[in-house]
Amino acid sequence: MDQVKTSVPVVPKDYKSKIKPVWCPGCGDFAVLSAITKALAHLQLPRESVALISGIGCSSRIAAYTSVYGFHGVHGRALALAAGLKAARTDLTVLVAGGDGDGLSIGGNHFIHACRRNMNMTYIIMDNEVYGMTKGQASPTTAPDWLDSKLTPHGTGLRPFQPAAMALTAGASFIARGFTGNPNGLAKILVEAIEHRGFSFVQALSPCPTFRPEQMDWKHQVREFEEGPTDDLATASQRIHADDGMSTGVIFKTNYPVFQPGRAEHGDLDAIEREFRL
Amino acid sequence: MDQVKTSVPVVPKDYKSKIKPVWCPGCGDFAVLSAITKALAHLQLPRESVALISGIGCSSRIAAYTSVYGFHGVHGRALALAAGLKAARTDLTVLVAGGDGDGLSIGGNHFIHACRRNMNMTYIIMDNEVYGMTKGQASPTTAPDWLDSKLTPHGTGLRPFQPAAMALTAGASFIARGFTGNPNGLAKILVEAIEHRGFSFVQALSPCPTFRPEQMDWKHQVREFEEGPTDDLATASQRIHADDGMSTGVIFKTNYPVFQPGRAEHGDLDAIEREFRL
Amino acid sequence: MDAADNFDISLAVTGSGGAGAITAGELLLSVAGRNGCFGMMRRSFGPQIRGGEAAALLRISSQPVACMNDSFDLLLALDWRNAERFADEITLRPDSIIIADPAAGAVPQPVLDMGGQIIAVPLGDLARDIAAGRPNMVALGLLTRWLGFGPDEAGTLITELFESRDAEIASGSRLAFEQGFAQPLASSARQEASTEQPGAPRNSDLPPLNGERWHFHGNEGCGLGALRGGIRFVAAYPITPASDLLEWLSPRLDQLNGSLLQAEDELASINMVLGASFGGVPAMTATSGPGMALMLEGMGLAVASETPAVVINVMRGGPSTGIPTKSEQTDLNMALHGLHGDAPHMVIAPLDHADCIQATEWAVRLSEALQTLTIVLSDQLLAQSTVLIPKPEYRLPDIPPRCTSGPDPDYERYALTDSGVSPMAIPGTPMSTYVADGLEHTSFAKPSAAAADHAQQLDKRARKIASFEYGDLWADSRGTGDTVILTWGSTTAAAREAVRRLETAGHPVRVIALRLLLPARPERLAEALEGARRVLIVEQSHGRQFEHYLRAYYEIAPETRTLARPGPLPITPGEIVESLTGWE
Amino acid sequence: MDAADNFDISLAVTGSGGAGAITAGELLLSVAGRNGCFGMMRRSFGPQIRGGEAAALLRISSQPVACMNDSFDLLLALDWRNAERFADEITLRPDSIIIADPAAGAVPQPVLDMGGQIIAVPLGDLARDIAAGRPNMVALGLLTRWLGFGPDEAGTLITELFESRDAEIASGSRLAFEQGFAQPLASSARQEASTEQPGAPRNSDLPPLNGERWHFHGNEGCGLGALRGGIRFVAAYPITPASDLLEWLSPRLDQLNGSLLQAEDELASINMVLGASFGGVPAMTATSGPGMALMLEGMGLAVASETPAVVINVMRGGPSTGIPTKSEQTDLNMALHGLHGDAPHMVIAPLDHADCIQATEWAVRLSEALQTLTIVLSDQLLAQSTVLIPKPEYRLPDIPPRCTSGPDPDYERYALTDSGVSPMAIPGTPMSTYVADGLEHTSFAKPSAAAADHAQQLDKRARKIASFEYGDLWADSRGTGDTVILTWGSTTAAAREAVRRLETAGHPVRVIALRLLLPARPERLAEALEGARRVLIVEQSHGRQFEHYLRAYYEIAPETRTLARPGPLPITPGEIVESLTGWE
Ligand SMILES: Cc1ncc(C[n+]2csc(CCOP(=O)(O)OP(=O)(O)O)c2C)c(N)n1
Ligand SMILES: Cc1ncc(C[n+]2csc(CCOP(=O)(O)OP(=O)(O)O)c2C)c(N)n1
Ligand code: SF4
Ligand code: SF4
Ligand SMILES: [Mg+2]
Ligand SMILES: [Mg+2]
Repeated sequence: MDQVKTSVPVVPKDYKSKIKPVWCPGCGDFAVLSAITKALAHLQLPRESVALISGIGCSSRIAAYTSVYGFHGVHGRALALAAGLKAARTDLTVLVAGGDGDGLSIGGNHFIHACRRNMNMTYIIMDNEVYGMTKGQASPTTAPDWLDSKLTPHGTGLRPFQPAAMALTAGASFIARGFTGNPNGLAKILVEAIEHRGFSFVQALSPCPTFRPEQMDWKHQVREFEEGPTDDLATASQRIHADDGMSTGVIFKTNYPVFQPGRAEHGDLDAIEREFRL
Repeated sequence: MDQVKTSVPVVPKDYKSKIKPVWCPGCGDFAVLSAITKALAHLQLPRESVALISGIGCSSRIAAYTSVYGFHGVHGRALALAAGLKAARTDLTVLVAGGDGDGLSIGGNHFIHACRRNMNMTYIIMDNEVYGMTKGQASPTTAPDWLDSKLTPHGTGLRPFQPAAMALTAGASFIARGFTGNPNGLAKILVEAIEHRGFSFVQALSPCPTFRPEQMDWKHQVREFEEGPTDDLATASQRIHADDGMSTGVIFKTNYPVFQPGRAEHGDLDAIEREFRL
Repeated sequence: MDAADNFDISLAVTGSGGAGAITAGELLLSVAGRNGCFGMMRRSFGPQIRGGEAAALLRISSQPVACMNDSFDLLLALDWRNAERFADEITLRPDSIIIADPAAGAVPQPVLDMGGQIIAVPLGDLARDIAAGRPNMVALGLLTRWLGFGPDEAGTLITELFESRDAEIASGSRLAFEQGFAQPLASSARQEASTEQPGAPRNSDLPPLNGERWHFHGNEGCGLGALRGGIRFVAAYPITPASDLLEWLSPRLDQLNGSLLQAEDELASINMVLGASFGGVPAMTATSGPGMALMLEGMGLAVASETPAVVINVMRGGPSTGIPTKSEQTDLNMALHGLHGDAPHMVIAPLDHADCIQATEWAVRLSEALQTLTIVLSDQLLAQSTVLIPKPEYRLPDIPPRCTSGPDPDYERYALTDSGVSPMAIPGTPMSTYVADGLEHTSFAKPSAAAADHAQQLDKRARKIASFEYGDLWADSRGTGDTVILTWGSTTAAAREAVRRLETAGHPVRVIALRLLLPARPERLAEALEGARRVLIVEQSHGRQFEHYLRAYYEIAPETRTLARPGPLPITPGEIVESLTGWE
Repeated sequence: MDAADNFDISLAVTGSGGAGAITAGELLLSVAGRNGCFGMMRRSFGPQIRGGEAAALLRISSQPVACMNDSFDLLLALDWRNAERFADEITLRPDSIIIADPAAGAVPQPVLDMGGQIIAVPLGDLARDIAAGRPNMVALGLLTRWLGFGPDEAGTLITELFESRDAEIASGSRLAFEQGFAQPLASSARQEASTEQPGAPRNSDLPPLNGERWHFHGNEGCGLGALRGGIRFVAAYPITPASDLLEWLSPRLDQLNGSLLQAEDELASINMVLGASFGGVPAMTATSGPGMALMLEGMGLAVASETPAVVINVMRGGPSTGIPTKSEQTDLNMALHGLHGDAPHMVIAPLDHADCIQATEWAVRLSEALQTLTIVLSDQLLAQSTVLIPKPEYRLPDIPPRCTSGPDPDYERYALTDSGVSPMAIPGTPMSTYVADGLEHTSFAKPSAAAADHAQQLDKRARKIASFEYGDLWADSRGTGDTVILTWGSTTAAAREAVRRLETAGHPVRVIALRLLLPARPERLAEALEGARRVLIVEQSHGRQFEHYLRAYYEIAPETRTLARPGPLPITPGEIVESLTGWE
């Protein structure tokens, strides 16, 4: 695209828009926004070279709060929209962000297929183990015995998904977990994720004080993984399963082939039209 | 249901309908049909107590070829339909069958959520690594370098899903692989799967001689797993990943809590109506 | 209070997050109910997910009301933070009262612009010295008195509400209430609002004042209707504004030996519904526009496989994500025509809150009797506003239950009967096993692409719906005269009120509201339109969806006009009156 | 062959799996083309996935033809296995010829019942002694001669077809062909089929006979139109009968520096399309009924976010899975009205094979110019039948490309322009960053639930489509007279042929075929209907979807009738003629 000119902002806040977030006071999502802006500032990416794609949910509102290009699409389809964008525009840095409901419930199919497809983009699940936007229902990461949803008053009774394990099995080439209580740590992870070539998945533990007030306690439970990232699937799998889901850091990082559709083969429209001649 | 009376057929063919399959000569799906009827005969399940739910695809046509109740629904949604049926009718033996495209591409979200939900039913993916019904496109289990689809003439370039690994990570409590070249072996696996309490997943390698003629060679590649089933997730994961996808047998079997929605609480409609009174 | 004393007051209480405007409004409505009044309350919120500004919009009347009035008699602002957000929704007149705490700062310009007489009340100061006392309870006291109610009912209600949670809050709230109640305002509502007010309803064609009062929002109404109709399985995925319908149903299904399954998405919901229904259990889902869009393929399967299924769509502003928290009647097109192929089905819309119960029950019974899909079109306005009305009465005709088949060795699932309805075997029934199919099929459920099978099955699926005798519930007609308002769904209440006003002013007008949208009943409407000289179509849609539907399926009077306007603001009786009075 | 020699022959070749009926048919059509003729071929298959019975249904004419004829002059059966499956599709007359190998057994009753003169030819025996020689090639020889063509073209074509694969098959096929060619039939087509035949087309309003011949099926036509329109990204999920359109596009997009991405499902496809289009690359998907049902939510997002997107729906029999391999015009409802909310968009339908190219190109250009969704409604009949026609000529008006924005510090994505089209910034453009949204928004793309913003954005999205000048392509009108046939899509060709027949018989009739279905152009149709006394609506739908659409949006002549019939059999010119001749 010939219009791409550099106009590099220098500080994180240059990546913020003027729109005031609708988030509740204390929502973890504020820290995800700040981590993203920090990561972009660190990488000195021109605003116009970045696109942030999201679905629907409190967390998915994030796109409008940045000053990069963005698409606030429909519920659960952000990864698909992003794949189309990246397919058409390799030159852009494509980020995708949204909630645990958006990404793992309604969007579950696109999640596993995006992992498998391994296109060069970064996906952040802002995980609060609840549907915030619709006022507090259980998501696929909610514990089976969480009783505060009127929709499932006896708890879901279902074992929660482990997003990192799902990503690993489905074929993601970069997997990390961060925490909004440590926005600088999250920003560092995001920098690494964006720099990674391939599909990078970051689970950001992002408390919902409104519907999951008990998550305010996460700051006492979160710790860093003892080991650094591995490129061995079995090791990564073991680590994820041995963990309680509260350890942070980059877990897995490897070099799977990066997918980008299309290959510039020789041809032109006239030649194609000639095929129609008898 | 008070109409349930036993009328037990004694031989496998009693579980077949009079409808002639549309399948091509040599299609592996014939053997899946025969394995299912053998398993049902072995278990002596009354026809009216069994329901076979399927989606769309060559393989999904299987429902019409049995003499049990069935629903040949839409593409990719068989597991959801089956969950509704089982939720409403715990008394029925619910089987679900369909293709790799039906179950892992368009139906991927229901697959992972059905595994997680762990309702008491059996799901058979009739895996031919291709979309047969639509005349030969790549499915999520197709090798990246399969060049015979006009839709992806250079191959997909994507690492195939490992259905067993996906099921394991998503929470299935019974995972097995069978081969249509060994219908008795497959029938045995199906018996075990049906008897298992919880969500049992069986990947049936079922060649498509029409669009994947090279699969006729599978009979030389398939072998049995050396070890019997494990109930340890890490062990199962390792075995699946160490394998080339051609070993058969029951891989994983455990006792996760079985989900069944609803709990008979005390109440009646009049009492509910009284809530409307000021 | 004297029940014969006719009054009709609209008032709004606003406040920023946590100020308690909604709680005050809800209590006030209950106070009114305990005092023998009727009423209605809408809630309105700013964009913030939780803790943002909120407004309780109330109408309290000595006569049953079913819609909001055009303007407000009183606005009480607990504070002014972001209050301009509600300027759209709270229309004031020069004679309206604005109650504000001077300590909350100046009245914002958009509010001032509407006129209204400002009365300063130090709500904050009055609450300050009361432990756990809050200005919203002071406001409640003030308004209770202004409305001419005594203090006792409110005291009891406050105790009921808070005592189980926190005794200190309960007593603080009571004290704050009393502080407010002790403040006489310059004027009282009983004097201000007389029967001459244009909004005041009349006794004519309204239920009697006495007797049981029901207090519910439309989502609860639809939920109750579903249960009465026999729904015992629900699968659904949360979505505004249908979530509270689902949340209401979940524990109650448990109580009735049924169940609710939270699905991973809407594609799953609708297919789960089909599975349960195939299993013999009447089943339903509820959603809103975007969710129903995802269900259409599964809904087509219900039609083709002849599996009973009910889908409630609680409409919100569209297109796309649109305005999720506000009402609009714009999913009509999709409900009528969103299915691919020739897919005859039923579409039913409740006409007001009471009808949420009746129409939904009817929808369930029809779906079961005709073994097909029925869509119920509710909307956010019905769903999330609360009414206080006389106990509803129903006139549901007898409808046969699902026609099932016993054991039958020659069972023919899609048999070509006269009625088009074929006995359905429920799994568990010996010998009658069959495979339900979305592929075209023979009468024996065998897949078939033959022209004759296709024609016969299309015929039977259309016939069973077209030939059914729906009785009088297909529409509701009120009033007289050669001018007719044609409407549907939640705009009905505003249209009825407009008709009453016009009648009072000596202009008789009829309102015909269609409850049964599909199948269309052109002969019935032609009868109902007998003598109509002109027709005003009223709908809440920018694209005139209802008008196009009417043109497609009916013959309407030669002279027609359309009052079509999008959301988010509800269509008011005044707008309708204006459309008619300007037409000569 | 002399081009002035008018003839028009319909013939069918059937056979069981592997018998090669389709190959023989395809070669015969090419032979006809090389001999300066025109023609068309449909393929029909039994239910078996592969290797089941197949029929090649051909029409070969000295004049361009665009639809199949009512009946067949000749049926050649390579064998009779399951041949009754095609009895519906192959109507014979008492004077038709049935060629059969006596060794293949008796002619089945359903075929005998239609009449026809049986000629026994030992196809099997004639091929037996030729290595790699097969009866279908014998049949090809027989038919080539019967049609009055010389043997050379066929010989060359056989060589071209087989040589690259297998030299023995090539020479065996040639020899078998020659064996067949050596068999004179009692009569020849040139004598049988004269210009007096009702089906024979006339020179009037048809392109000239000479010049370039094009040979393609409708799916290829739509594909070419899409590429000409500028589509460079396609995301899609396979579905019958759209898969071959996608398979045709995939390598060609590669050649044009574009790409095709096979999606995991249709929900992904449509959202991928939006992503690519947001990125500045014209993008499209193709699907059929059930797939489009799944895309509707995403399509609504295209409308609300004003992202150009094209969706081709190659219609098949519905509802639900229906009859996937056969044609019907029953996704019209869904295309017009399937989106939730008020979601104005465009719907365009090609009228014949040549128009597949033009209409699709037009759709793409409109979608780009107006930054919204355009649906193209093709169908299985167009998509999977092959035509041999004169090189198509287009009359596409100039349409501006997508209006983009340069760097702009005050960029206003959804600015309220007169045209309703707002300049769109493409990612990469400095300063003009914005976030596209499906939530209602201000002109600056900020989420908003305000009534004014909603009204303004609804207005602009409607205005840009309503006020655009579409020129003459909105419909195609032919013929004269006060009787008018109103139709759309693939039934147009049959209607036009009916009009030619009626004209020949001295009954002038007009046919107006709508290419632009949304936005409706009521003023234009009123003009076009000037002088119409009565109107026959023709559509392939059981539910009369087109008729209801016409009633909803247009004023039609007072006297109207409808010829509405479902698939799977195409509507024929004869059926239309009959509807009109019976109407007095
Ligand atoms: C198709 C569709 N279904 C349902 C919804 C309603 N909905 C909006 S956001 C949401 C879930 C939000 O949860 P999550 O993605 O975890 O985000 P959070 O609000 O917790 O950040 C749902 C169910 C919708 N907008 N669209
Ligand atoms: C919504 C929808 N999309 C696409 C299709 C077309 N379709 C039918 S079957 C099929 C895939 C079949 O593959 P698989 O599930 O592997 O079954 P197989 O035919 O190989 O047994 C597809 C894409 C459809 N019927 N419905
Ligand atoms: S509801 Fe929860 S997730 Fe949503 S904004 Fe509030 S705190 Fe954040
Ligand atoms: S196409 Fe393949 S999968 Fe389908 S019936 Fe034929 S052999 Fe079986
Ligand atoms: Mg969440
Ligand atoms: Mg397959």
